Amino acid sequence: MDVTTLLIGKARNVIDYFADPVFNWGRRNSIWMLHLGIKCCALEWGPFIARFDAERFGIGPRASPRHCDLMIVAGPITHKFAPKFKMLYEQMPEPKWVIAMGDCAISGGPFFDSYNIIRGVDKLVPVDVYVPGCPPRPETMLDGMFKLQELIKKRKGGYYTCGP
Amino acid sequence: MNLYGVVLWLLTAIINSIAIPIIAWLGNLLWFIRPVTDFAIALLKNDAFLNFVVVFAEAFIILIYIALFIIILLWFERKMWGRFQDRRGPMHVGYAGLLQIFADMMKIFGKEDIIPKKADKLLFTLCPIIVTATAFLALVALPMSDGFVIARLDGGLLFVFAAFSLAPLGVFIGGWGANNKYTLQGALRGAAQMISYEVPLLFSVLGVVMLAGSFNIMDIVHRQTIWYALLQPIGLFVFFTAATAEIERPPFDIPEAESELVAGWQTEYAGMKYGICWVAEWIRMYVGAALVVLLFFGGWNGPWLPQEIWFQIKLWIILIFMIWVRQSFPRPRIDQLLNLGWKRLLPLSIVNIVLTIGIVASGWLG
Amino acid sequence: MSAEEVAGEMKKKFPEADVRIPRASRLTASVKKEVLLDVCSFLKDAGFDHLSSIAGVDRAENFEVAYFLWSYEKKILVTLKTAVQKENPRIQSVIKIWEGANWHEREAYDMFGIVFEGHPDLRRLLMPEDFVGHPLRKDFKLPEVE
Amino acid sequence: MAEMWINMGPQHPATHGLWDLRIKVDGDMILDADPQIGYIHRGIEKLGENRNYTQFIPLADRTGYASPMTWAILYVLTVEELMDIKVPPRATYIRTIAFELQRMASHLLFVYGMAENVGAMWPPLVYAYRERELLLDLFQILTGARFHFNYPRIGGVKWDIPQTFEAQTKKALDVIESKLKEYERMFDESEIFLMRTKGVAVLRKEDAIRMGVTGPTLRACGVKEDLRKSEPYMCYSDFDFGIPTGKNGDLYDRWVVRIAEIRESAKIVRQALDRIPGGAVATKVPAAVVKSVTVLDGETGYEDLCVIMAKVPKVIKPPPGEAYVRVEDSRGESAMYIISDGTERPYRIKIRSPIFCTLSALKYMMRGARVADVPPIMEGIDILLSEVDR
Repeated sequence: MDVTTLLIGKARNVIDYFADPVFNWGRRNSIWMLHLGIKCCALEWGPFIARFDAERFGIGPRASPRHCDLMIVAGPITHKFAPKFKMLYEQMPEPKWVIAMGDCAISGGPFFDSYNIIRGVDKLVPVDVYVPGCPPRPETMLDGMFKLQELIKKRKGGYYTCGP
Repeated sequence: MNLYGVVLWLLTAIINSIAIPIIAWLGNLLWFIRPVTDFAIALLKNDAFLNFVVVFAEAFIILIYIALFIIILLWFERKMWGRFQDRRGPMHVGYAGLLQIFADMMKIFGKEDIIPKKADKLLFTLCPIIVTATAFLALVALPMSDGFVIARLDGGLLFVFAAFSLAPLGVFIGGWGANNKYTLQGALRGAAQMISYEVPLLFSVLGVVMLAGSFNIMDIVHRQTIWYALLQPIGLFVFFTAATAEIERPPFDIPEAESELVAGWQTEYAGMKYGICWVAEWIRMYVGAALVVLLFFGGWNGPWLPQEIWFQIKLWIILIFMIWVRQSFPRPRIDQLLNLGWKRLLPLSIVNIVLTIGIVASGWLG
Repeated sequence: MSAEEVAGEMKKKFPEADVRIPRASRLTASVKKEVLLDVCSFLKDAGFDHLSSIAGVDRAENFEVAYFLWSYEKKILVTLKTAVQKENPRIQSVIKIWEGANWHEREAYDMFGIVFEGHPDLRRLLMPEDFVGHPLRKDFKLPEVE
Repeated sequence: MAEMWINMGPQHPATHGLWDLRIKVDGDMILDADPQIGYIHRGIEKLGENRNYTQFIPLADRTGYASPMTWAILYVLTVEELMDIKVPPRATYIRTIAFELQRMASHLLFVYGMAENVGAMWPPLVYAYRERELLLDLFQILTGARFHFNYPRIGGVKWDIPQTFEAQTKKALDVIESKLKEYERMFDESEIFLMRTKGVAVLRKEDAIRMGVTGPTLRACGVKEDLRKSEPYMCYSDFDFGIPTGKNGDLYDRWVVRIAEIRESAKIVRQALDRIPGGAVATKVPAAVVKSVTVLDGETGYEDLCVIMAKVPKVIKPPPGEAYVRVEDSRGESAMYIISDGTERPYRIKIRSPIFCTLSALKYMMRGARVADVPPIMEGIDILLSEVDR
């Protein structure tokens, strides 16, 4: 390893040391989720936003995948939807997270042996938090969000992964 | 009485009693920089240069003020939305969610900046710049008090409108450049909306201009012994409606209508570009609300309190009203919106002009 | 007009049809697929405006297509059944009689591979275009789950 | 501007569930619409053939997620007709109450969707959810779940209504009825809402009947047709309630009809609560073969469990035959067609979804509409893709 790369690496470490807490604080307190209502679980977003007021924690829905940080997969992914689902995931800018909400997204749930269901969304995109339930109650969903916040808090060197 | 005097006094005090002695002391200490310090002291005692410093300081203060204003406005608007919707709004980031907007900002700073492969890169990048720059440009001629104005233009009102109405151009090229059907639809709607609401917007102001006899915003404010809102109720209504449409705020946010066009012309913007567009919307909201206050509600005129405080009080009342309107109405369709613009607001503003001509010509107002 | 009267008229007009009344205001009829369109237009003229549903069934020896018809005036539900052979299943489309049959027939085509002749737009409805097989046939087995 | 196709979906803020509405537009005018469905096709009908009769109840819940109770009740009604089971009157009443509460919850969801899709009317959107929560709380008392209740059983219901249920229901109904007035003030007095809905997406009576449109959408066209009246199932013939109809068949009429239906449902629930008879909530399912019930020796409480969990044996084998049962769902006529071959699994389950048929009538509603009208039109028929795709 030559000296320049070593120095750059060191400099990055130093910057990360100071930048990480700031950026991660911002990221975990401002989670915008993609408005992708697949099935039943999407109906629990309403109480999640209205009654349990997710905006208290800076969580809110956005329509365009380009504006979002979080994709909540609220239902089973079918073979017909899978390519478009992947495209949606790719359209989201880094850093991005995925929550598999409900049994259908985690493993196929009650439709596990169907001919048209992909058993588990983690076969298509990387999943950060699994929120079980059929459907999960909004409280469970909030808990899942807190788990995600903890995950973001531990994120290292996040500043460089998002650059061009 | 205004805070501008205080600021000016502070500035002169800093220059005269801190900056000049320090520079002189430095010159005494280090003989070899003596020519430079002499020149600096001469500059600081020169009125023309001092004027430049003052304008620069003013611009800087207004920039800081606008940044703070947007942060507080965003927080306030979110809190108000929460209250309207029977919930609480941001709560847990900072005290009562005050730091929520900082969190959003930090997140957006750190986001990946995506430019779609088939987009026109130049136009795509130009759009947020134009939208934001024109919004800032309008601030140049927008006074806050007798003193706090960067440029005292005779045609200040026209300048503000000119800057104000450039933004849809940015929207249009951005929407076209993103190479997406939703953005294109949004951009076309934006263009249509701009063309049809520019006219009533300017016409509704003509009544005010005639009453005041000037295009200079300072003069208009000074001549408002009675609020023009009382003399020009039609003008106020038309202006408020058209301004809401111009700044693309709900219920007239048709170019970015969320439920039908995803996010309209902003659909493809990610990261900082989206953040800039977002900020521009709120600056434009400030400009719109400030114009309403300046033209119709006597600007900073008011007893006892400093001018800037009066201006802020009136401004926030207008802003609260705008937020209220946003929460109360559904979104009209584009054709209905254009109909409203051409067939209702334009005739109304013309009627307003005719009435005002009558009033002015009859000399009732002296 | 009660279910019995409709049954009587059907019997008169289509002697080959097997018409039964399992319970009040229900009528079940099995017809040959050649006369299906005639029976359908007869029923439509008799006031059966509402095509509730079209169901394909994979019987052991042949496919069965069941039409459920409801009359708003008479309050009678008619189940009209017709058999289609398994090899190259083809049947006349009823879309000219009840336009609402459009998607039902597309679904039956998708799920059973029954071709409806005269359907203007017979594409797969629910499954992706490149899907092989017809899921609701009995010989289509569900994937093995590990 | 040249004509172009726009894909509204599969991910689009205006869709409930996933689908792809391809519209051909000329500027802002819609020339043609081509809905693509099947993005959440789970193959429930095929899965039903691989489950036994009791196991299908949860799947029936998941057929239409905005009104799971009605689907589950529809399923057990069909199996009961197949097996010719008489359900105790108390169970029927409980089912009716649950059915109507479900209709109210579903229509409140419609209010939410209307507010969202007519254009970002956030407060009513959140209010509708707030009121829906009252009903979900009731369901929670009744069944233990917010939705996907798994509550009806073949031959009855899972358990009796709890003691506090009646008082709480009446309280909730009072609140909802008072809030309905608020909605009417918020929507019907809003000039822009009237502009957006009156005369939009007009569906003529003949077109509606020809395309098999049912439910509130049909009633908004002026057809006084409701299965609860014209072919009373459960115990609807005992109650006094009206069928609200519209005149023009436009979006506004659909809105009015649905709001009126919430009131009628409340009326039915009140009557049912007042008249509910005593007795058992589940009957013994006859002629069933209990094949393999695992009873652990000495396990206490099993008997109690058997009493609580309605007296349904683990395996049910209806006699060979078929049944086609229709109910008036909150979206229209939903029906199930079950063929039994005498084994423990259904031979074929066909689900008739009301929205499936209403959706195919879309091209008549889209005629002459604009792009901005698409979300309200979608919401006007109270679209639910989970039901359509099954």
